[in-house]
Amino acid sequence: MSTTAAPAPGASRGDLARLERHWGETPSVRSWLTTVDHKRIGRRYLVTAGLFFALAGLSALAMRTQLARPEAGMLSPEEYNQLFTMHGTTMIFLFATPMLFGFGNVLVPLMIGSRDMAFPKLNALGYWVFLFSGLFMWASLPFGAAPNNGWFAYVPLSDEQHNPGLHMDVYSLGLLFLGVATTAGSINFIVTALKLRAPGMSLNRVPLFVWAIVATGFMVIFALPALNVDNAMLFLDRRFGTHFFDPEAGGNVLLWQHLFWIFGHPDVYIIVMPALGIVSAVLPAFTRRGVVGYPLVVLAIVSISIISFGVWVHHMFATGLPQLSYSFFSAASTIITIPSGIQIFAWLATMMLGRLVLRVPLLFVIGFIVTFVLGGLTGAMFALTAFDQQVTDSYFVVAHFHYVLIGGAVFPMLAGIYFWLPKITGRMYHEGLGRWAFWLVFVGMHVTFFPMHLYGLFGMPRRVYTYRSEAGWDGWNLVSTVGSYVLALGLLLVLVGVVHAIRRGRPAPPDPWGGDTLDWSTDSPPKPYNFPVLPRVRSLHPNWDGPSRESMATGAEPDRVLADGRRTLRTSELDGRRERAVEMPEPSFQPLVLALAMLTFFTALLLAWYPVAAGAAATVAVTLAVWLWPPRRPDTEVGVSA
Amino acid sequence: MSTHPDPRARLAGGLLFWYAVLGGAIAWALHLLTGWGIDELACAAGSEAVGPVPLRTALSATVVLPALATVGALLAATLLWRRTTHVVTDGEDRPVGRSRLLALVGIWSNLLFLTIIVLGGIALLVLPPCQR
Amino acid sequence: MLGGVLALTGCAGGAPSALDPAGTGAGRVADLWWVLFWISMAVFAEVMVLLVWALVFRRRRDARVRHGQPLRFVAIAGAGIPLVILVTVYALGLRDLVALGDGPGPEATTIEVTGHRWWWEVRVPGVAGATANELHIPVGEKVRIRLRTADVLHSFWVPQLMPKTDLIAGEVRETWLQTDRAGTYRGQCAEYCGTQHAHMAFLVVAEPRREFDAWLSQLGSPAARPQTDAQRRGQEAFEQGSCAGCHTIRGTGADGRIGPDLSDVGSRWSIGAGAVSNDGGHLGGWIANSQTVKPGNFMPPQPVDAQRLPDLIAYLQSLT
Amino acid sequence: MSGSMTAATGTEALTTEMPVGRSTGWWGMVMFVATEATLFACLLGSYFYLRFQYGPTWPPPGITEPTLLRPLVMTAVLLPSSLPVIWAEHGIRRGERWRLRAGLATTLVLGATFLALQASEYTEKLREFTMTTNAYGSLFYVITGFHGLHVLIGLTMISWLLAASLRGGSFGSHRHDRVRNVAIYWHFVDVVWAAILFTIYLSPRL
Amino acid sequence: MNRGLRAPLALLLTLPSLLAAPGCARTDPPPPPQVRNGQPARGAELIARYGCGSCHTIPGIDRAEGLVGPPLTRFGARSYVAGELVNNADNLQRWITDPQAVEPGTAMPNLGVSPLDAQDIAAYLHTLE
Repeated sequence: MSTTAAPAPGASRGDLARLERHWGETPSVRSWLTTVDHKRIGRRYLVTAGLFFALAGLSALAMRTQLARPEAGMLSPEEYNQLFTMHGTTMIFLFATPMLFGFGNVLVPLMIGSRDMAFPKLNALGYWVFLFSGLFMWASLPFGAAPNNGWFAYVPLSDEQHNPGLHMDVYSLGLLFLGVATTAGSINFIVTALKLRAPGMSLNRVPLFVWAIVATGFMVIFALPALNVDNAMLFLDRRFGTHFFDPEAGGNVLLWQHLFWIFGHPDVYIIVMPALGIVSAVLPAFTRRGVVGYPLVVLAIVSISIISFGVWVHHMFATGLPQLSYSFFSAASTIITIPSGIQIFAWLATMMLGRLVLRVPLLFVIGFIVTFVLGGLTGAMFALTAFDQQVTDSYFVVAHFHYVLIGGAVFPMLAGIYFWLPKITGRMYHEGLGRWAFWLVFVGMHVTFFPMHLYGLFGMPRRVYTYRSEAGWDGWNLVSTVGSYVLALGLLLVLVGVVHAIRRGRPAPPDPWGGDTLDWSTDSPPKPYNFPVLPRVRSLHPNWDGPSRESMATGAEPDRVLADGRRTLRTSELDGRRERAVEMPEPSFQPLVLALAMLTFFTALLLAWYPVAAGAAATVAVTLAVWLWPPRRPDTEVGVSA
Repeated sequence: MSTHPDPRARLAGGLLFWYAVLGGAIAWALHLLTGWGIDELACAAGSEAVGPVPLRTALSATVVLPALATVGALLAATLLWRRTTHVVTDGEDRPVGRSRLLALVGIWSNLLFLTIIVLGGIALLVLPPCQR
Repeated sequence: MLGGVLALTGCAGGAPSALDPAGTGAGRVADLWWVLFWISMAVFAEVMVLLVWALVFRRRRDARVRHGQPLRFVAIAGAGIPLVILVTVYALGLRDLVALGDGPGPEATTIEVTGHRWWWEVRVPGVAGATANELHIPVGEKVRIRLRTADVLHSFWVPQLMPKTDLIAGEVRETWLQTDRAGTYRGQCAEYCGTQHAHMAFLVVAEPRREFDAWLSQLGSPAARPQTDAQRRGQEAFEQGSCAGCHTIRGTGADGRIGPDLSDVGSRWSIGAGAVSNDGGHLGGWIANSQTVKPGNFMPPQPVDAQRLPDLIAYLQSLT
Repeated sequence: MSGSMTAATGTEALTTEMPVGRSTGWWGMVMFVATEATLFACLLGSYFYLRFQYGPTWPPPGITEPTLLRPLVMTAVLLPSSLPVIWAEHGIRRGERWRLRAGLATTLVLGATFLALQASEYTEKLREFTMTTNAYGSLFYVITGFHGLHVLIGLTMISWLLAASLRGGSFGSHRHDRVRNVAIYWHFVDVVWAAILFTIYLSPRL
Repeated sequence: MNRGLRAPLALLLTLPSLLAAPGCARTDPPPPPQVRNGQPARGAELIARYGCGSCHTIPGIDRAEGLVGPPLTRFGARSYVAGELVNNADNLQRWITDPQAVEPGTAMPNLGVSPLDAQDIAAYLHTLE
């Protein structure tokens, strides 16, 4: 285990004081509401997404309890239907993506050697919007008006005629609202990674996690509009009587499914991709070597993010479209397995050629490999139309996507939590607690979801609030329910571990694991300005590379300190050549005000207070105008020339 | 090797570079959208033809043309790979490494996309276009 | 994993298991499944061996960092071998897709199934009557099933006979069933369709052609006449009460088209599309207030005279 | 010819990044436009999906084919409105603030004219069919209306820019990021109109 | 670290058998009792089988939430059956077997419950204190 300390800052005492003055934030309510610091925002993302995870998890426990026995009466069908819809919607939209955006927010600037994201105020806006849209959706549950149509909300069941009430209005408006946050966050990640990399970090030196986040950003940019168009049409159909999905007036119900899955399948990778990036980030520290086959892993990330746009119809294999058109998608769905296979074997090779240090993050990575491979294998089966038609919409598919999403996203997230806890909080976690948590989560997960493959094959459809004993599914369901409690207990232990670390943990050194990326080259937790001296990167593993580390130490070129003002360096997109220093914005109330105005807008739309909605829209416009109003300055571009 | 290509050549080189990296992806996207769109919509309209062209011929075109474009991109990527094989990276100023990385990505991804298009073509051989 | 295999092969405990296929379509898919299953197990075993090997032989406390990019292993194990497997599997899948598309000829028996929230209406072209949640097919023949929906999306799934086909609003879909094994096969709606999606099951009864023809002729003929006084009173109550507004009983004054045709209700396997078994107690409770039996269904509670309830039960049970 | 071929396929040309110094704001706007363009692509894709599933007569019976005169006039107003923006942007790069103001004002007038024409078209069309008549009506009004909303947003941006430019010290020959970004957005709004013109007004005649 | 692994590994190895167990576990109902004291457990099963729950709300029976007849909550503490018979085992059994005979015109149908079954059902209902 490496115990290297952060390099001695190459900045003078005076520089440090000036950096502290420009970037430092004193704890206060005002600072809490106005901060634009990517680390604070990232932490909030993590905590808030964790809360939504708990809510969605408790919904799942309630459902599993109901299904423990046949014909149980604990939940009414209406309650069950709202719970499974909120479970899915929350896990996908309010937990998985925001959680990974939280990791991205904390880590991307640290890993690329920057002082913040490209658009820090937009970043703050993204968080507030995410928080408010999540509250917007969950606030409907106490009123019995929560979405109740499954997370993919197929029409015509979700239209006004078949589903009166506010349920699906909450869904469509909530997701449109949340879309603002996801889009803003994605653009921010892309631009940050393209323009704010430390000098010398050409594309072949970009950490895999950053590649993954950028690929995710691009997927969001091109996938989310389909969902937004879909939801806008649904809302118009429901509220204003348009006929996009009404077959009796020239509409088509399959249009919803096409648009939904054009978003929906890339979304699976939007969730899994950054999580795989976490795996690639965790492995080098615990195998004492870089990920084997870096170019191939990059290839996998790039090609998955592209191919994922061409597999959506495999969610519609049972809708009775021409078999030939299925086959085009079947081919893509089959081949998308290959880049995933490349990544798996790259990690395996890394472990086989490295020296394993079996700490909790690596345990979770191992759990991830076992689980994700199983999920991937069943996933490849779904690419075959004939087989898909047999098991889709059964518990087999429920088993499959929980293996993919828990295996492919939750395990890496947990690995990431243990891995970066010292960096984020400055405290070490308790190893024993972590091990217990791992084994409970791992065992609980498999006991819960493995049997679902079986009773899915045995004919149990998904989304049923109860079942008859005569169908012969009872025993398996009971096993699943027992497993779900074990899983919940394990996750509770993770929470206990985090709280324990924050309260009682040993102070963490800057680099407790001997990591290879720049985030381990600075303090734990990092100073508000991240790096006293911005690094000059000379290899793929800057923290393992003498010259890169020395570039942050004494004798550094003074133009990488940039202590007069909130400034960081801008570089070229491909080669990472230095271009100029850029000014970063100060903390501001504008993001919060803008998000509140949007919340008002969407709430007013939901409740049909249209004049209020118009007022809120005007407030949005005015806030934006003020936000972007050019400061009066002498006629020079902000910052200095490189 | 000329050390300072003129701007036109650099532009052409840049375009060739991106064709090598992304050509297969774009060709496949076109293949998928046209192939799927023509098949689903023509069959939904109950017709086995697109205008004067028989459906199967139209669909063959959506397979063959993108496949050829992908082969082209594959060749371009191979060229890029070869052009970056023996260049010594002098560390600071000429990070050929990232071009080489993208060349490798190009070769592999073009191969993947070619495979997908060819598999779609095989389906076209065995399935009647409108069979459900 | 071994336990899982054992569980898969043997005892699904009377479940309508896709791995206990009785039909041509499901049989194909079950065969495909076993191929996929063994391939998956082999791949999984390979990954596990490599993982365990690394865990056993590579756990050393040794902080020295290693470099180097051996691409060949990753390329062969991660891309080359999977490519061969996947192309094979894709070809197999294509073969079975062709087989599933090889439906019945134009002269084959056709049965029309319409999905409703939350029951299945079954009709046969050219036959006057209708029944619900139960369809018969002749053994050994390919039978065309024509699928429509009256409201939202549903999915027609008989795991032991044939993979799913969705019922799409505004469209007609077709699938087919074929089995060589006489018997009853449970099916269930597989596309979420609202409150009572859980209780939307049906039965497929495969029987020899002669019995199938008998079923057809019964489907076309009037319902059984009441025999006892109680049954006669029941029929009267049915026709004069609100029942007739929604339900049909062939050969009587009841000709409502909203709910299922009840001409053969006494012989059905369940009430409420698999919600409860079909016997006097459940029937009585269903008539008087079905909302507690299958909450959210579209039949309102019926204010039937207390004396008439036993009569209605007797009458409906006599309709076989 | 062969010389330039060799040059273009040489290592140097293939591997040199042309440093153009794009700002973070430029990338942000381009990404935003990319996601907006996808939005329109989905809308127009939906149009064709519904149109080809509908059957041989399109627009549906009872609705006449859209006339071309007014949309072509609208096109003639909107597409050239990008030129003053380009001219204004080039002007401010040279520090000529008057060109920025004049160019933006011209575009503002052209854009407002476009919206006025669209409003007059709506008053006419609404007598024939509305958003709730059938799916065609829904598509027509939602797609053109959504584009009209974008024009309105673009005009708001341009007015905002114009207002800012009336004050000294907002923009200059070395400070024009915001001008460039608004210009990108406006060009996008124009280009999308061309796609809409083709989809809504020209494609039913094909 | 080895020690840390052992227990979970054991857990992992027992996992498959845990998973394999429930598939085959389908028990048949016990043979009808010969003893002539009502058997509440069997009674509960019979209540579900005869569909009593479609009309009555009965604690302890799945999906017995009927609102057609009176709720049978705390039935064991009630005084009368059908408003006319004293609530004891024999009367309850009589009522369940043939309600129309006890009170002609009642909405409760004769479900053909055998006296033996009725005895067990009554036994269950009397456990509801």
